[in-house]
Amino acid sequence: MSSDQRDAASATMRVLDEAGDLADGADRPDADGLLAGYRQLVHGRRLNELAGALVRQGRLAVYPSSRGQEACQVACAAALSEGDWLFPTYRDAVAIATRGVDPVEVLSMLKGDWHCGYDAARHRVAPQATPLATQLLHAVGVAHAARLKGEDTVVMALCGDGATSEGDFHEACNFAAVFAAPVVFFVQNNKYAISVPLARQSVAPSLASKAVGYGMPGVRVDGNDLAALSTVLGDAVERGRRGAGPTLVEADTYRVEAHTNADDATRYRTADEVDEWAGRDPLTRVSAYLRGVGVLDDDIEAEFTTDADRMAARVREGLGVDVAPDPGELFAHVYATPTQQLVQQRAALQAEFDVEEAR
Amino acid sequence: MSSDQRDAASATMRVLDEAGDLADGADRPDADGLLAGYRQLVHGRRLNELAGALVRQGRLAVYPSSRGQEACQVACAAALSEGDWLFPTYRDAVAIATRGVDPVEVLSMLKGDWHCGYDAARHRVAPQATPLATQLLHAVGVAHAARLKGEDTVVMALCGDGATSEGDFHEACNFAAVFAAPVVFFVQNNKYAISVPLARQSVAPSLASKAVGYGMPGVRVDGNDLAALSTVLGDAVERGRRGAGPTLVEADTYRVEAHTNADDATRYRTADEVDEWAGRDPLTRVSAYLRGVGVLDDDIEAEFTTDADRMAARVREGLGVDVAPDPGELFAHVYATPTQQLVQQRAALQAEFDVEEAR
Amino acid sequence: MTAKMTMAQAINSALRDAMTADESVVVFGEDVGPLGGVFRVTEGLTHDFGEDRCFDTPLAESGIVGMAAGMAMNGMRPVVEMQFDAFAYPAFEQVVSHVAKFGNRTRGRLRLPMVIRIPYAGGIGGVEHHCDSSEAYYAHTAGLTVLAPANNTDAYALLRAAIESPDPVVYLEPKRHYFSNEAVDLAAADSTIGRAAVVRNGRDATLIAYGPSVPIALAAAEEAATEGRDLGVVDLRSIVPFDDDTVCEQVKHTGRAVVVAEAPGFASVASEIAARVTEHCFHYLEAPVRRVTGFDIPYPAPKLEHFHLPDTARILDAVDELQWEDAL
Amino acid sequence: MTAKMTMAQAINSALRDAMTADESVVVFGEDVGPLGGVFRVTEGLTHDFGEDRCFDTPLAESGIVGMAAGMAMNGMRPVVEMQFDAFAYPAFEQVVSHVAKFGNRTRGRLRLPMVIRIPYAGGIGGVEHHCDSSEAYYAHTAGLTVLAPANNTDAYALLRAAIESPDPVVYLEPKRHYFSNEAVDLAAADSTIGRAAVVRNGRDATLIAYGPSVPIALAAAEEAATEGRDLGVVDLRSIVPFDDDTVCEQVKHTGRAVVVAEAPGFASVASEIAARVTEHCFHYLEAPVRRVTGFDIPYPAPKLEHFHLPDTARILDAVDELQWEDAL
Ligand SMILES: Cc1ncc(C[n+]2csc(CCOP(=O)(O)OP(=O)(O)O)c2C)c(N)n1
Ligand SMILES: Cc1ncc(C[n+]2csc(CCOP(=O)(O)OP(=O)(O)O)c2C)c(N)n1
Ligand SMILES: [Mg+2]
Ligand SMILES: [Mg+2]
Repeated sequence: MSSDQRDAASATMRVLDEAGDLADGADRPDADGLLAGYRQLVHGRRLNELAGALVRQGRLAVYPSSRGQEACQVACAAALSEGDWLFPTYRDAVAIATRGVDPVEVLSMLKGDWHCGYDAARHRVAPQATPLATQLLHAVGVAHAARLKGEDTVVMALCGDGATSEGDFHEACNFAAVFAAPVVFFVQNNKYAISVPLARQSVAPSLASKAVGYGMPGVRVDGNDLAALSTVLGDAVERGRRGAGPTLVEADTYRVEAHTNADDATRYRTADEVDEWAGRDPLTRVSAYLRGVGVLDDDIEAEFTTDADRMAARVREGLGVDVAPDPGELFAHVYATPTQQLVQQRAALQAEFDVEEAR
Repeated sequence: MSSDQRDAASATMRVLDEAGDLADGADRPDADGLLAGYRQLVHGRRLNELAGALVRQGRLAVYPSSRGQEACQVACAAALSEGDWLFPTYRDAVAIATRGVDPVEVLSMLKGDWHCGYDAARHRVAPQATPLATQLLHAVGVAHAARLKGEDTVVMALCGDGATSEGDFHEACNFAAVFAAPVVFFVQNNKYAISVPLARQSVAPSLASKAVGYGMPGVRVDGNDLAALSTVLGDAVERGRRGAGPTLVEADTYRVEAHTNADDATRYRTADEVDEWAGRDPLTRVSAYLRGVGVLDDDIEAEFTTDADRMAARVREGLGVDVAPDPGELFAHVYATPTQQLVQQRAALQAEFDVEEAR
Repeated sequence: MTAKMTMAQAINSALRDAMTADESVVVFGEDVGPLGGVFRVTEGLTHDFGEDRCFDTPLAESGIVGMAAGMAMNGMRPVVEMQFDAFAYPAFEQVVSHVAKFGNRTRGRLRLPMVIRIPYAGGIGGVEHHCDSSEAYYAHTAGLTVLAPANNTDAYALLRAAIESPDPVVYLEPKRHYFSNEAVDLAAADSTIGRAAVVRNGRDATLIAYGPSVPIALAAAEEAATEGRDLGVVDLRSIVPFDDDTVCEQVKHTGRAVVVAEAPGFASVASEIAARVTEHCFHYLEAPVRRVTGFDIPYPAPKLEHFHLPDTARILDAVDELQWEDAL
Repeated sequence: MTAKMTMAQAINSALRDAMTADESVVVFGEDVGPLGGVFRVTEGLTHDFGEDRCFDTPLAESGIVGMAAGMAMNGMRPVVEMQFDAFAYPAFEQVVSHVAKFGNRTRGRLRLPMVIRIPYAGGIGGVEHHCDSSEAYYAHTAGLTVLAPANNTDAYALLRAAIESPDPVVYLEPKRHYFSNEAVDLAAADSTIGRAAVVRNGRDATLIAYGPSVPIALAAAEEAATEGRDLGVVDLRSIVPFDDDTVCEQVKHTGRAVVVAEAPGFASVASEIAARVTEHCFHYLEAPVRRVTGFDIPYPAPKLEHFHLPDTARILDAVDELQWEDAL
């Protein structure tokens, strides 16, 4: 690896600037593709807003919002083909929905119904990982297995800036590099791990620069620039697909809301800082560009909004249906066939109900 | 960090070449210092040979030899002041002895007497770590505590090429960098982790290049060149001492013997490869240079050898003394004060002896 | 001087008082600095004691515990927070292979006086990985002291004792009680490590519990009383070392015992209690010691957790099964 | 077709036969490739099946187990080796939070058919970290199957069953028996997961053991016979799931039981056995179930391990204490 390549890991790749103008030296993005992406951004934003509202109304217990990060969410899902895999975290509901999983199923976890509400195998979307960085290793395993089987699957593995400090991040990057596994490690550097700012996480020139130590390419990209993200992630996926191994992509973005609704972000950051980033909204940038090139107008914008509202209404309704939890499920999935002990425990629990009913 | 600094992490720093001539552009090493180092090399080599012999004679259970790595062993210990700390692995007996710990105490662990035979606190030498990379975090803790207490302690933390793959290596480097802790991470890249060659461990341009991702300097040095090692490690220690934070140093060296006596290295590497490295012996290089500049002659060489023989005789004798193990020790150190349960268990064990004696 | 405070505040007070009393006490972990911890247990410590005494680390639990071990080697008394029980697992290697064994390894020359605080167990409707009862892993590991307070006074006193202990302590904070208000007399609080408390005397049977299960055991005893059965309750407080004397005295007295604990029962602390009580009190027992524990399943999703957790009904059912007919 | 082989060879045969029978079986870990593992258990596999089927990884246990989990998600059946028991701890997070829970998390849609092989327990004079008995950590973790063979036939058959299982299995190989030669009939070997074996019938008391403790229990029974006491021995083979039926049938028959295990006793599998046997057989028991286990200490240095490990004398002492006077 040349020092040029290594410096690339600290410069930030950009296609559109904050005003929606083409950045210096950037190629014009494909407007139709970008319009499709914009539609997904509108949907993603709507989903974030809806989930926030549902939390306030007590219909969801908690929601870690990706507001401000929607460009990352949309781009990483859109970069994948059907046979590829996505490994999301708790913050990546929008990416999962963009991949085509029903948001009702995605959010049902936060209703408290079960640990994962969608069919991870069918969608090739792993359950949203809570223990940080641990899922990156599974991503490597899925990718390596695909290679052994001769499939051209690529795996998109997501994590945050905080998660890069975990040992599993290191082991995953290293395994992927050594086995040339087709994984894209996509770090959404949103500047905070709950309350802990990036400076407490790393003093490296960039998170992408960590790629150097694994012998893989590292790229830093403007995380609020859908066009840049699409290019960078598209290239990385293509690289994996052709057998050239993993890539580490760092998106420079910002968590506009608190960690979750339960968090109080005013304790550790200023309103000014938040405002500054809110001004770099990933949606306005794309819409400004698309309007500028004449591909987006008020009618289309209204259509996207109506679509998104319809999606929101459907999700709200879907989440409104409360199914009584089945206690038998506690024991049903622990092993493929419940052990004798679990059968007995299930019977004991059932007996409690029978007694209650008899009362 | 500039790309120059990063490239430094892949170039290999050298002062003396394999023939013992001054390397291109290198400064002349201090001959007296080098002579003192040579004496320690002779001792270190002797200790490796002795331990190997003791294993063959059944007096030690096992010995992981640092033959071929003696320059690393000597240089890392010699770089430290009295108040500094050394965190060695199972392979670093020679470094520990160089630091001044009685080799009898060091090797007693391998006799099976106890897990650590020397007074770790008094010598400021941690017990030899077996679980790979785990001790690097302790090193960071010792260093950070020293900084908080206003002491100018530096900590030398050793590990092998294989250990750099562990999550704890990553966490330790990152913690040290973020807290600017005075730690020198000294990786003896001896090309193998038991049977696994470096290529299976990492595809990075060098192990020192991992420093980039932590935001600390990384230096690669010829690990069979005592003069180069002394300079590089001396600089790194000085950097830590003045509060400038940690450094990652990779020594390019080779494990000339098998992993331990229990290992059969012919299963995974060729005799040619071993021979090639045996030809780069760290001792001959220094002696050639010192003879060339007229500081070393046969008399001094003979004196060193006699000294080393005397040390070996003393160690052999010291290890010959067998103290009957005291079963009470099983319970004595688990807690500062044994729990009621341990007191009972000790009594039960004692009762077994009493019964046996009564028989 | 009694004051009303929550358990989070009682623990905060213990940290403050320990930091004031001893300069070598330092607090660190994830979000424990300016934020004051996700449960606000370390609230204000950075502000009041400075960044060197209470600080955030990079996000890595093995790193936190390993660094703490090193700081303890060098004369400090670190108190680290694992953000939730299940997030302590990445540190397991450090805890088991080093923290627990260092004093023994060095024949007592390098003991590690450190405390690992773990917000612990369930009952808060948390998503997966936020409700594990992990005490068995630690209790089985020789060299660790394992404490689990059940009330605010003990939470204060046991943490002070833990910080003063020359040995490493795993300190399990029943997170569902963090915000329960209780009158506490900090000055009078003195829990000794290794000493159980008889929190209710009873003649008919003994409930043995610790941490979050103690209030449930007490409630069950309350309920049993209305049905004419007189149950005693022992609060272990200290899982390791274990207070055989107090527990066995009660069990011998009543001849019947039920162990209550949230963790899955298999190879658990509850198993240990049942086994050792039986060993020590066999001829006093009118019935086998019963265990009321969580099922042998991963902690369930929020809407199902009430099926899993021991409650008063389940405890009283177990009491009913203690072969009272034999007593007639 | 009986053949003499060591346990290492029996396990090697199981791996070979499984790899031959099922293309999706892959073997990886530290030094398992060209070297054939530090105990030579994977000897020749890379040579015979190729680099893709048996390979070395970078040195990182969490990485190994985590990657295996991912490969299992994608249709393979990984069998990974942890080099020694204590070196599995860095993978604990992966094992507990993912491997054990993935099938449950996904309501069975993504089960992880994988095997974690662990050379296990002591008796080999190994230095620290090479002799841990870590079964309690796994047995307490719901979702794992935990197996511990005691002889070469079971070592073969149980590993075959483990690899075929749809659930993740922790497979504990008693390393002190790796090189014990025994006649094995591989074709006839059929151990079912969850089934204990009565390896010796006895009238007076039942010894319950697993893994490396079974031969010791058998030796103790042998010795007792010369003194006129008839001891039965049950070999659990499968710690989870636990075979209550077989164990309890024996204990009810003899009315007395001793559990033998190398691990420290506190909150251990031995505790579980004692507790559950007592629960199920209380009225048949003439004496409390005794546990003969390792002490509650870190595994000792080589010269001291014989003090720590259960031996026949200690087992027979425990048998002597089973209140035979009551039987008179
Ligand atoms: C192993 C582990 N430790 C701690 C936590 C608790 N926790 C949940 S989210 C979080 C912060 C993560 O920050 P980052 O990786 O930057 O992702 P973000 O939330 O910003 O998307 C923490 C500490 C966890 N989930 N897993
Ligand atoms: C956590 C852990 N995993 C596995 C081992 C077993 N083991 C001992 S030494 C070794 C190889 C280490 O290689 P390296 O770090 O290069 O050091 P070297 O032995 O070459 O000095 C292995 C795998 C261990 N000691 N600790
Ligand atoms: Mg973040
Ligand atoms: Mg090496």
